Amino acid sequence: MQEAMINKAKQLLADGTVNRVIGWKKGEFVYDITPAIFETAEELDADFVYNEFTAANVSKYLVKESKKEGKILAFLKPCDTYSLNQLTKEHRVNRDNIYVVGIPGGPKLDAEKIKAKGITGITGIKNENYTLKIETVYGEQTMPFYEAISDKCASCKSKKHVTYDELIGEDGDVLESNRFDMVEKLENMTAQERYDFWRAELSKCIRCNACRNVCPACTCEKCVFDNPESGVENKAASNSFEENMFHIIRAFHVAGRCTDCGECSRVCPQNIPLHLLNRKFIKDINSLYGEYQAGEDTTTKAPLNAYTTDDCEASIVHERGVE
Amino acid sequence: MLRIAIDKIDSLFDAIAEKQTLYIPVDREDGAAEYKKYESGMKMSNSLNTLRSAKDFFFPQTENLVEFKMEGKQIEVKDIREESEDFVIFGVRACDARSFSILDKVYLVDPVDSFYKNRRDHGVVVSMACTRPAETCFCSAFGIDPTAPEGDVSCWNDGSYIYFEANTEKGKAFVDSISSLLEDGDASSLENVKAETKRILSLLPLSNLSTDSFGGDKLNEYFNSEKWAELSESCIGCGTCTFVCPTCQCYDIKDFNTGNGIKRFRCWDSCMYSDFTKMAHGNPRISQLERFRQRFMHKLVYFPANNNGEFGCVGCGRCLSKCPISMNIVKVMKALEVK
Amino acid sequence: MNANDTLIPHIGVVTDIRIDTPDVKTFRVNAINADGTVGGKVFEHMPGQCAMLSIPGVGEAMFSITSSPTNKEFMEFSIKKCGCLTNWLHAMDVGQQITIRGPYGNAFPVETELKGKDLLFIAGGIGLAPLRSVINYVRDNRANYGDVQIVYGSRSMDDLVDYKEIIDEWMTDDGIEVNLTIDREQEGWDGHVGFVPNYVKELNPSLNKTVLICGPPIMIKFTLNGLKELGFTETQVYTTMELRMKCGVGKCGRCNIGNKYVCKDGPVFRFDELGELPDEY
Amino acid sequence: MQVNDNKEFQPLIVAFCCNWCSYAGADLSGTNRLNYPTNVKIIRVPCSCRVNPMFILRAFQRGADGVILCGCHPGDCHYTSGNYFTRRRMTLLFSMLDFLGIERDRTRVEWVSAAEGAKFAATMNEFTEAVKKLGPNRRLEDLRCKKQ
Repeated sequence: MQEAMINKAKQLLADGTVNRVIGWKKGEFVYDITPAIFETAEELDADFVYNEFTAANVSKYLVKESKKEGKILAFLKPCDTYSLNQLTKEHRVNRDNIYVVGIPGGPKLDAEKIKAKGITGITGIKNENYTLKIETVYGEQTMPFYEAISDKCASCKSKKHVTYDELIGEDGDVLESNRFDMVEKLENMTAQERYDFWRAELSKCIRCNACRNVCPACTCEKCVFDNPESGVENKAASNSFEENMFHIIRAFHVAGRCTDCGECSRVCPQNIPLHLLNRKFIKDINSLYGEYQAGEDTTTKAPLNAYTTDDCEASIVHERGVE
Repeated sequence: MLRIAIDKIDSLFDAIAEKQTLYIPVDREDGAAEYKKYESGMKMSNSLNTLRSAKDFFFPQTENLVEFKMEGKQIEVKDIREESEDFVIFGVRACDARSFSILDKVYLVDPVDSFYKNRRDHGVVVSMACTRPAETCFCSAFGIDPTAPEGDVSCWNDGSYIYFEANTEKGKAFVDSISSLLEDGDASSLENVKAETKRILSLLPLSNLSTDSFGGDKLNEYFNSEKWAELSESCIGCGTCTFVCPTCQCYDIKDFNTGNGIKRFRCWDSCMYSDFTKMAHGNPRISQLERFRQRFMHKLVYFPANNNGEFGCVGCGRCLSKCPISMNIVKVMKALEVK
Repeated sequence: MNANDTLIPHIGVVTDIRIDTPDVKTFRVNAINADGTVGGKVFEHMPGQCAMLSIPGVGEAMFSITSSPTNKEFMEFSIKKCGCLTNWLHAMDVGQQITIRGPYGNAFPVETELKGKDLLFIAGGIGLAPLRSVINYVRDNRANYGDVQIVYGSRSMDDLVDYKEIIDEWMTDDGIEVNLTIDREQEGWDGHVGFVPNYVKELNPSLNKTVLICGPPIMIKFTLNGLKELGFTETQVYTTMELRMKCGVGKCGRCNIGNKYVCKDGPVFRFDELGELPDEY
Repeated sequence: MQVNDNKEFQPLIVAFCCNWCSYAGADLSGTNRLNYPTNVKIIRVPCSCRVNPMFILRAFQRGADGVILCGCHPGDCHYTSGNYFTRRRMTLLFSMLDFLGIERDRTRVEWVSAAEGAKFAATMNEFTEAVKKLGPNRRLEDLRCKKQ
């Protein structure tokens, strides 16, 4: 795959279709891969990488990159194409300046999950028939491939590319995913249990803003949390109210626009399952206002920008589910 | 050397916790370790390091500085500082133990930060030698020996016993206070443990990382490097690296109106944030390039320039595993390095 | 916990507010004494040093102390309205209490390098504020210094800070030459018209003078170039800087230029010192 | 907000009222001499749609035990469609608060027209009672804002 991508990139650079390529650059270890921009064939040969750890969604970089001179080639996984479509819909990117090559997606692996097994000193990871052979300075270790799959891929919603100029490999289908299972499980808990669950999770928050900054839907020129006049500035005391406040508002601001790419949970240094907040909104929107997948197209109105005269009343919240 | 059998460690923790607050690293459900206030029955984590650094104990994420009551044109200042209670942090790794001396160089130099000093005076740091360093470790590059950690008391674990050695007056007093639970024993087995750890250290992928080409005298050379643009291009400007870092010490001071007074508090701040240097008339660091550069220049050049060549990094590796886009100080050093 | 902490401020009382220009006011600040009376200064300082002023709940910011240390009665701050806190300060009345802490930073070397020298002050707009402290210090210790020349420019006649003091006191002093300029022609103004950097070149000051300069960054840049063309060296020229500050004591980590903290190692820099630092201000 | 000396808990209720309907409804209930609890503090807004979710959270932070939002009946919005957006927005917000384990009876949306003074008083009475039963807001409070 990596080979095919590098060749495609070289070809498009050579024939002048694009003048830059956004992809992933290899790091010090097998898993610490950085999104990067490549301008020459030499750079591509030296550093371009695509493997089980290239989980980062590069579509947000296109907000800035697509405003520059010339076309940029972006390799997008299916989930990333939803993000790009959503950005196109919101006029945040100049789609004409982007040449999208769709590539098959995951499942991607999460190095944290491997480390959580106590495996350390990792010098190499190989996938052999869905068993990970992990070379470490303490000797070789193995673990099942599926146990290391990142959360965002474990509940993959779609293998279909919703926008592309070209595909490498075959396009997939929208999947029957289990992504709302955990949301449902929480909904079926008592209010006290839910409160305890979220307090335990959100109290871990260190307010690093990684979830906001990585989010392809968070593209405001000036975020409300960066505005000292708003009274909700990001540098707040770490107390329970501010933690709740930040995460409710963050999720609310992307409600109806979140494509469920899972980046927020992936980057959280404290492993807070932030995607559950987003999925709760998605699930509510689906059940109350009809199925809606943000980023599926570039024309429909977002659910919070629309209404019907016979929408349910807010009291529905009081009438359903567990107290 | 004084030691205690590992299976009796709980009784030691209980004894310490009876007299003062004790913090030990414990495993969380998600596999990460964090410091928790010890309560009977807690098990100490075996993992190499805690997710958050130990700087929280002396430099917490937020703390109240002072309170004001406003009435008409009058302001009343209320000094709300209180004497900190005595506490013990157990199981600090060599990197974090060194980070305290780096923080000291900021907060204990004139004018002394009394909030920090208060906690520093009342905290006993019990460090624990490493036996299973990870691939992200590079403390050796900064002259830290993970088999001989600093701290008020150093500990070693040979698999069956934990050995204690006091390094400071405060440490001696601490060891004396628990001596009834300790026994004197042969420590020769530690030599093998240390030798094995050192062998592992030499195998680590970052074992050859060198700081030779960095230091206070390289200011303009690196500041004007062309590499910054490429290095910073994918930085998303979050504060993860700064907040997990044991030596990042910048803070912001803010006021909170509670409705019945003003609380002035300080909280961690990050040079990666766009408003870090923003003033009424503009911002001297206009793009992520300048902010990104500031962080690494501070650790590798500015800090050594002001502190006799000591670097502002301890090689704990937290930023290596936590950065959302996996950009980190090692990559920066390798890219900038003048071969 | 008896130790004093620099982050815990004192209370000052604003006892006089003078309107200097449409957007600059000068505030006189006195201390509250142990017996409850208002008078005297909150603390002593040297010319060029700064203080952190704050209105709790609004903000805290660094301001240079405009009054001279030789003034034993009160401190003064000339403040231009430009942000959240300064807007608040401009709206307040006499009698308002504010919090104040300091003094912070180094000072102009009035007792060492500047002693016995001929001095040239160059200021633009609100840049006169930190220099006024030095000018009045020099006037009060006249015997210690040589000739004094002041070049001061502003956008218009109305924007000249401390105009009354300049006319009534500085201009009437012996051995002080004051050159005023405004950017554009204006009715009622028969003085020089033009930008400060050009005016300095026209005046062609003698090269044995030590220069103290403060103003907008762009003015400083062009004036420095002009001075160099005239033959001045960087070691002869001092300036005072400002960046965003929170702590005032070199710990919060944001006001650095290279390895120097403006709040602690500055705000006064000689240009050869600044030249060694990266260009990030 | 300790109204009287007996120990019964007196909740603090914040009511965001649309200028064009419920605010006038509150007025009407006053001129009609209808009682509603003094616990209710009314904040007038130009349209129920003006209420940012943050306003509701801030109210809880500053000591509210219940927050109610009153607007024009669907279809009657002075600005044509404001309250339709409010309806979706608040449904999702309340659902999220519920998801986080914050008592769902602390929040409510009610449509009250300018002519419905009686409905306004009844709603406030009923809502205050409901919140009173829940006791003080603990799950979304900010300890710093507690009166000492």
